[in-house]
Amino acid sequence: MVYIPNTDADRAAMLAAVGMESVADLFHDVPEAQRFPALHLPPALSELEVLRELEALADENDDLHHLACFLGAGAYNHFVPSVVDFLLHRSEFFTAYTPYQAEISQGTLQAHFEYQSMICALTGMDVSNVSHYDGATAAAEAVLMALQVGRGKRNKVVLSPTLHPQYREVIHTYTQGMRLDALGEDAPLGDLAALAALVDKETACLIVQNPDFLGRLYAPGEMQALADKVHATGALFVVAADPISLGLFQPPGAYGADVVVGEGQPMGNAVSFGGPYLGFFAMKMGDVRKSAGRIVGQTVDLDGERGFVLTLSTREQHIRREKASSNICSNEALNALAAAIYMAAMGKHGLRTVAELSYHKAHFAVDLIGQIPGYQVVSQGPFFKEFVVRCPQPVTTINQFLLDEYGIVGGYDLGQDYPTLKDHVLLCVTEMNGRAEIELLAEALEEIANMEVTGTSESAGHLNDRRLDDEETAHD
Amino acid sequence: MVYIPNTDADRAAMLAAVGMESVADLFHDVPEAQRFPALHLPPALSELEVLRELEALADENDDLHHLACFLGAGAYNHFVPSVVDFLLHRSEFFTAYTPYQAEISQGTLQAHFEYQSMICALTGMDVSNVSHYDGATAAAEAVLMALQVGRGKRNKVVLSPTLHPQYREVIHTYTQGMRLDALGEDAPLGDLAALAALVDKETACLIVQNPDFLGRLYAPGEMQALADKVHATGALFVVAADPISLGLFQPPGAYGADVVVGEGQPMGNAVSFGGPYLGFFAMKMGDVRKSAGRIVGQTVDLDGERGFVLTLSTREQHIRREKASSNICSNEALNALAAAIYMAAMGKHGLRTVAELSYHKAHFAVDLIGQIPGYQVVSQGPFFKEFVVRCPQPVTTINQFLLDEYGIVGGYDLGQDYPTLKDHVLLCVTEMNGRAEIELLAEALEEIANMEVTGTSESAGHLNDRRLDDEETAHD
Amino acid sequence: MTEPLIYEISRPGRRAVSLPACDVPATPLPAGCERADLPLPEVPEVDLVRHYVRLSQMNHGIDTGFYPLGSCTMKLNPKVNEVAARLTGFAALHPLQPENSVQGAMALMYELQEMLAEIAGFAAVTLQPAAGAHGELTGVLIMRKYLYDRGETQRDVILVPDSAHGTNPATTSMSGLRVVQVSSDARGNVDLDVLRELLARHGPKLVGMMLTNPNTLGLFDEHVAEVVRLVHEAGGLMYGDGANFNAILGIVKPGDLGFDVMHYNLHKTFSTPHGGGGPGSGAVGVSAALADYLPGPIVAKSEADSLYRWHMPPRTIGRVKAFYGNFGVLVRAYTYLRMLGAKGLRAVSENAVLNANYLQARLRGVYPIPHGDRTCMHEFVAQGILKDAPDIHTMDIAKRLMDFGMHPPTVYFPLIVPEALMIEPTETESKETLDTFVDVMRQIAEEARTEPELLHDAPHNAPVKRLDEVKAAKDLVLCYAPGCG
Amino acid sequence: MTEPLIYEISRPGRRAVSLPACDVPATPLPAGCERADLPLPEVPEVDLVRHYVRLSQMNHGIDTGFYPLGSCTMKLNPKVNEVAARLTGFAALHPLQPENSVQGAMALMYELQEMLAEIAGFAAVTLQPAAGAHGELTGVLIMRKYLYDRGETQRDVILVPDSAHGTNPATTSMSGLRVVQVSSDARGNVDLDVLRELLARHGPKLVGMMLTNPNTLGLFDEHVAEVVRLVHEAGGLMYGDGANFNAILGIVKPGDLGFDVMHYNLHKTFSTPHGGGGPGSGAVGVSAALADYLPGPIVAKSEADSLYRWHMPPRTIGRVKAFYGNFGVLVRAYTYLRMLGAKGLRAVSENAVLNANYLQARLRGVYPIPHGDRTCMHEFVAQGILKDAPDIHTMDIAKRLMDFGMHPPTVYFPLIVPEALMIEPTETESKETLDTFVDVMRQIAEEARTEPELLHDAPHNAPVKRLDEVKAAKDLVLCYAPGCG
Ligand SMILES: Cc1ncc(COP(=O)(O)O)c(C=O)c1O
Ligand SMILES: Cc1ncc(COP(=O)(O)O)c(C=O)c1O
Repeated sequence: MVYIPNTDADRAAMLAAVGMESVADLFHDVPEAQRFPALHLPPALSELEVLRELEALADENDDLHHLACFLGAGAYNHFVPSVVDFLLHRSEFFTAYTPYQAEISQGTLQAHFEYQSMICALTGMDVSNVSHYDGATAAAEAVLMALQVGRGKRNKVVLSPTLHPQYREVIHTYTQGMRLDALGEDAPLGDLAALAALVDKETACLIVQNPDFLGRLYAPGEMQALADKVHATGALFVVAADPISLGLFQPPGAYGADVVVGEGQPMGNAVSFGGPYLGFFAMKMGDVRKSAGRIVGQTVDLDGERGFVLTLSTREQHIRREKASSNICSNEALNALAAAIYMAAMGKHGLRTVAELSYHKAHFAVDLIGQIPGYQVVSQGPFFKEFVVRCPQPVTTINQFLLDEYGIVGGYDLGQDYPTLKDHVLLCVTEMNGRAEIELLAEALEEIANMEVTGTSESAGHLNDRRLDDEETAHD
Repeated sequence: MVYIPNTDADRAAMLAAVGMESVADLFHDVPEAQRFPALHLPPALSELEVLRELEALADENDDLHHLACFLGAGAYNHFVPSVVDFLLHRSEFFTAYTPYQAEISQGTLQAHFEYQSMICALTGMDVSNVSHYDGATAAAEAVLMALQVGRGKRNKVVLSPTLHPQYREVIHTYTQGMRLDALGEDAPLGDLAALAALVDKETACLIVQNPDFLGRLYAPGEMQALADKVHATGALFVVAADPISLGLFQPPGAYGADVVVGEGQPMGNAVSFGGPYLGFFAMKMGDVRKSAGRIVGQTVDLDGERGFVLTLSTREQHIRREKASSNICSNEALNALAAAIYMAAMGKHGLRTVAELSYHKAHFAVDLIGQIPGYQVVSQGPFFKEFVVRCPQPVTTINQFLLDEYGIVGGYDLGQDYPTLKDHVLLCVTEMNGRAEIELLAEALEEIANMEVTGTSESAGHLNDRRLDDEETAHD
Repeated sequence: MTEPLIYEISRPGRRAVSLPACDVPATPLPAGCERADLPLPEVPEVDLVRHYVRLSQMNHGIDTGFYPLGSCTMKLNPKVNEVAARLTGFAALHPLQPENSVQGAMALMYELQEMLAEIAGFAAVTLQPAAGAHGELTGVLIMRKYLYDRGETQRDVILVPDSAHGTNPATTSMSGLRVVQVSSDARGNVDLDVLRELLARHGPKLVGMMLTNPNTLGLFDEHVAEVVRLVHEAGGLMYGDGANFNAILGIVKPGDLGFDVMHYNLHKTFSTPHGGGGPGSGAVGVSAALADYLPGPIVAKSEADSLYRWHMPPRTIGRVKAFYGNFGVLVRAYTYLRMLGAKGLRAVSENAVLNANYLQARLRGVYPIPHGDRTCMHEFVAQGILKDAPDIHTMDIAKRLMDFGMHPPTVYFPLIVPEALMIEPTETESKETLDTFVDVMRQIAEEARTEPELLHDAPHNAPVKRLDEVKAAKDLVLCYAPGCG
Repeated sequence: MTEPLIYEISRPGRRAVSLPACDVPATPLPAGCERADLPLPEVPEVDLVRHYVRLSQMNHGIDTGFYPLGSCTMKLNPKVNEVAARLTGFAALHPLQPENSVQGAMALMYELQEMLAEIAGFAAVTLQPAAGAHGELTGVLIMRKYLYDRGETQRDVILVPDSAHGTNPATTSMSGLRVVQVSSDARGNVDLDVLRELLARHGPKLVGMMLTNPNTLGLFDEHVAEVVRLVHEAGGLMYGDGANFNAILGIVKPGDLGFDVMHYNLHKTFSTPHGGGGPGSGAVGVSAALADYLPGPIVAKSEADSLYRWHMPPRTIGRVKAFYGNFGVLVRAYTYLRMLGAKGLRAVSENAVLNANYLQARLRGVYPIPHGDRTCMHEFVAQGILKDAPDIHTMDIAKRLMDFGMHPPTVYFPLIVPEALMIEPTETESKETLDTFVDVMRQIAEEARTEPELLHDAPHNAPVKRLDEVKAAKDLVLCYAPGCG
């Protein structure tokens, strides 16, 4: 057993010290009938063999280094500078446990304090914790926190229908059995006023996404108006945001958010087939004692030197047990470190550039695709890097064609989540897409539109455009 | 310029401190006519773009992770445990310079002291230096050292014709213009006695390879007999060895070698298209002051604690200048570290297992190939992991077929170096070749033998077999 | 040794990363949306690298020294795992790619589901939960939904031993259920009398019981079969906290003992690095009866065409996170399992338990060990209580250990043992390392008597001196000022 | 902080690596060949990792702090280079694979040859030499063979300035030629009078002159054109030691100045890490007249079919190492060059030179700087000589610098400056880092007067105290005893 250093001789000496005859004797407390079961597992492999097997498995996949990717929908193909993974891979970072013993964990603690600081800077909030499992669970924990802030007296939550469908699912999972009223998911897409109308004195929080799941960007003014309405009822205003968008656009802290959550993956973390990612969670100072997750605070050592420790632990399960604000223990510390290194590496200007490139390229793509007969760009108002296109054929058909014939990963099939958006695709463009790739996508889309059709396309869904504010446009 | 931290403001402040108007003024000593030439280079790329370009270039190559490899001939596809590159990649190791300032270079120094110790253990010698550029230059430096030991009075060197052809080339390059008599290269292949006969009082050294370039393994008894003859004339006996073979077979130190050199690449270093590799160089204590290269010695610090420093530097160019034993300055320190980590990771048993696996698999391959009509295994005596096969078609034809049709990298075309070995291939098998791969090779070879032939095969070269010791067998 | 904050080394105009020029026409930004300033730091690559390299050097990790942190299974993180997880064909997959473009990744997940189910004796496994506590939530939600679906909607009590990890009661509350605590008996087992009494009282309301076995005292419950029987008899389900699974791989399958649900801590038992607190993976296994309730999608294999497909169990509690789980962690766990095989897994537990018993035997008499008369499993709980050194507390011993390049054990947990020092050596430590630890623990016990200030002022060689945690909580500084909103 | 030797932590039977079982029939070993024992260490992965991680922490690297080591160009090693060099399609190529299976790698080498030729103004480049000194040997052998081929076989003298790096005279001797030293004038240039005199004496025997420009004093020779003219006039060739090329990228092409041969230190100028002493790459560029003499194979591009092919120059001096050069280093250099482009390269030199001049200006008056009145190039030479502190030497200042987390400058080189402190900041350091260095150097100068023992006993915070180099050379211990033959 190559991972076990001790030899038979060592074991013999140790058994003698323990006063036992054989290793099997150590397990006398285990019911005999169930003791030492056979495990039917594939035979053990050496390192050489396991790497061969894994390389073969990896090679069976079509990866984004060999494809052009226009898929986002919550996981984003942004550039990760080489320095991020290099630093992350420092043994002392990735083989450490949670920094409970602060004096020999200053590396993790200071890096996380800096993470908190940069997340605050990015979101415009007062406090950030050190991460949740992902954007979806961060959103769910925001709802749970809102319920706590509401002291159990507020039993309604309003969820925007253009909050990421998986985030909404996770909120439902987390709150099942709590007899909660979750409203808003059948409101017209993109209609902030309709959501505002649902908020009342029983509402714990309203949660919206900006840019929303369909890519639409709401102006700070609209958002502030919504915030004001929410605050008037005493509920919390929770905003889920794409952190890259915050490189360019006003932070939720500037338009009244009480909590800002989101998926931190786009900042320095590989798409990695869906995880590990990190959920970021930033809030106002006033709510911090009701919040979940680890928080690092600054302090001093015996010599008066600055140092960092985990703080406000009395909220946490290991101290407060059943009264804890959440059960979270392990979080996504290393991914938060990646995000921190990413933010520091990109810095003030780099993150903005990434956002700008994504913005301009996405708009360029819209210009091209909008000219292709058969396609209709449904997104009309401001958007960041994602937009919705109605297609002349089923999205899965198009995507398979793009993959097989052009090496392109197409967009997200919105019909899965929004019945009105059958044959609508959500496309995503980032700084990773060169102009030639975008042009190739347009070419490919044109080609398939001209081909014999197997599936059939139906009428466009009603995706509210920017002019929806005036409540007039018909909802479906 | 992303690699340059200072900004225009910084530069302005610094210029002021220097008392200059503009950066261009700093170069007033440069002849004006030649100052600030245009450089015609491709436009600068961002990190994202350069990685794309490099990945595309890398993808244009057929690499050994995606092919079965039976090619050796001085660069070997042995397994590199993951831990080696991981540790090598520690910033503090790979961004340090030569450890001239010992107190803040103990990591490099101790690791190199351990490298020396393990090389001594492997080769059975007293002293090792910290590396040469590669096996070939280590061999050339062994010849130069022998000339120095011979105090300029011995002007002959005897080179075995089955010393790696490129090593012999490098020896010729290094010694050109020294009016040296280099003998032996036209001796019958594998005939140690013929080489011994060339050694006399004017000979500085005899250099042989074991296992030799054609894979043949000479028994310690034969080698000792040769050593005795060489020593009788006062010349040095230099042995070039495959370090992996020393996991299983007697070390040159056990049969009289004065110097052992070789290519260290098989120990923990990627094949990497030919470099960086490392030449190892081990010797008797008596010759160390005539030797080239860096050597680490143990000492103590002011508190009496053990520590390590570069020592015997008075041999080296930075102290001794034109009287130095060599001009070597930078060596292959990081590759030596890789070899050290490899030796420590493999350890006493692992290195032996690697050697055994290579040995058994190579012999299995010989058994299979020997049964294919049209092929003749020319290697008859003991061999380690490489062997010679006469082919029914030109080796390049076969290799192209193997690559195109089977994803196999075939062996080395010996006709390039040995006119008598036209259509002879040197095949190499290591622990990396699974049984199925070897069987596939045999199948492929059989297939091509049955195909229409474009090139023609000629008579087998005379590769001396093991029974050559009795001098009877005809040479060509 | 302190390191300035990244903001403190920031200077206007510096950059670490080059980005491509814009190769498409620019589109004006929507009016009123642009942010005025983005107060992130500005540092060049050279300073960025130095900052994080120096910070890293202020950490203790498994790769720098012994880490006997009880309940955390700080074992070797094999480097092959890192190579595996970084293969481009794994790391560069988008989770929403078409199934037929990610069959290799799905195959890996499928095989991992199967292996985990086999090892613990369960019918089905979900890989979605991101950590142990997340797995607990998953499990408890499954238990409730299963019972509710059978019409038993009155059930809202979960029994939790007093030795339980904090996540167990916290999970219960977070699920909207009530915690009822069960005390331990003199031998560290669940007190059967108390259990019977509680079941009598809460039986009809019972959702089930959460138990880690071996428990947090490092003891295998001597009456586990009876505990399971009693809970089942009361109509409840048995939840296994698998954080201590490292003790019983190939020794016993929790499923065979009657556990209905269990989470695995892949980042503990299956050697994936802890990363300074995460990411983890809290895969959950369940009995056949509960299989339809798993969150997903999980991977199913079609017998017909041998393709892997996403499958949402029909009665699922719903997804517990976006996508499928912490795939990078799964690759590492898979790699580890494939390298060990059945024999290797059993050897893991045998050696983990032997190492712990060896340490327990050698520390007996030096520090009190409340259940030192029993055979422990992979860990045991000593106490930082020393005669003739009344002023010395567990924390002092812990901090002093740092001076010897060792991470302290888990302190003050479990709560039922005063001054607890919970010691888990793991199977990947050698006898020499254990012996060195014993020597140091003996020396510290001696110092406690002769030079107590050495302990009180410890650590002495760490990057910082002892830190003031009280001040941190009182004078909250949670953010570098110029960055805060 | 010391770390045991790997042999000292070895225990019989331990293993770090698993290897496959033998899947073919075994063949008996040849009689009498097997070795009895292989005295390598036996350690498990966990101890192996800790050993090397801890050792690494005892090193100073660019990634841990400032490294102003003159003549060594310790600039940022961008991490993208490491990603590039480890791409499987580069790292896993056998050098003897068929040409058509490695066209990507050959394209990279070809482009690198072309870029290097362009930057330095040469007609052809070989990438084969493994380091600077190896490039020197290559260059000198080319010079001689070229002259010999023209029948001038009497030529055997190489002129080397007294300021030259040790490798220059060592290379000359190693090639079997004679060194004649040329002294420097009062302004640090080659002394033209002396040069003329030596040429008069040795002209007919002259192979050429080796010169680094900027020279090791950090000065650009004010009469370089005249030096080249004189050497050429005498029938010799001009060798450029390119170790200091970092000062003149885009500023001047050595080929334009008349140099006939030059080696590039890719591991200095082109940002590939030094690895604790290597690997390097000493590519060599030559004028058109010498192109046929290059060692090879080098990469040629066929205009006909756009394929890259190995090409051995017709009058080659022969190969100087196996295969084609240190390819992994070449990938890094290529990556760097592609990221900088022409403007970037010029900015490198401008900033390297500005940084050096700034340091020189700020240290003037604190430490003597023999040629401090001149504009230096990328480095300059100060002296560790302080009034009122006669017992303080350069070495004391160097060791004291370590206490501030900085690597000392190059000491006692060049030999022509007593107590030399050769300072090369490089362009990748910020003004703040330079300012900190100045502050530290001032503080040390102050300490030298007030607390000289602080310097004599330095370093204080390094992993070890000052080491006894004399003892090391006297009581030779070059090998851990049990391992030695
Ligand atoms: C016994 C026990 N249960 C549950 C957990 C929670 O696991 P995680 O940190 O992965 O959420 C832990 C972690 O320390 C544990 O020790
Ligand atoms: C001026 C000069 N020439 C030549 C060399 C030798 O280069 P290398 O160490 O790569 O052999 C050096 C290295 O320090 C140098 O500084």
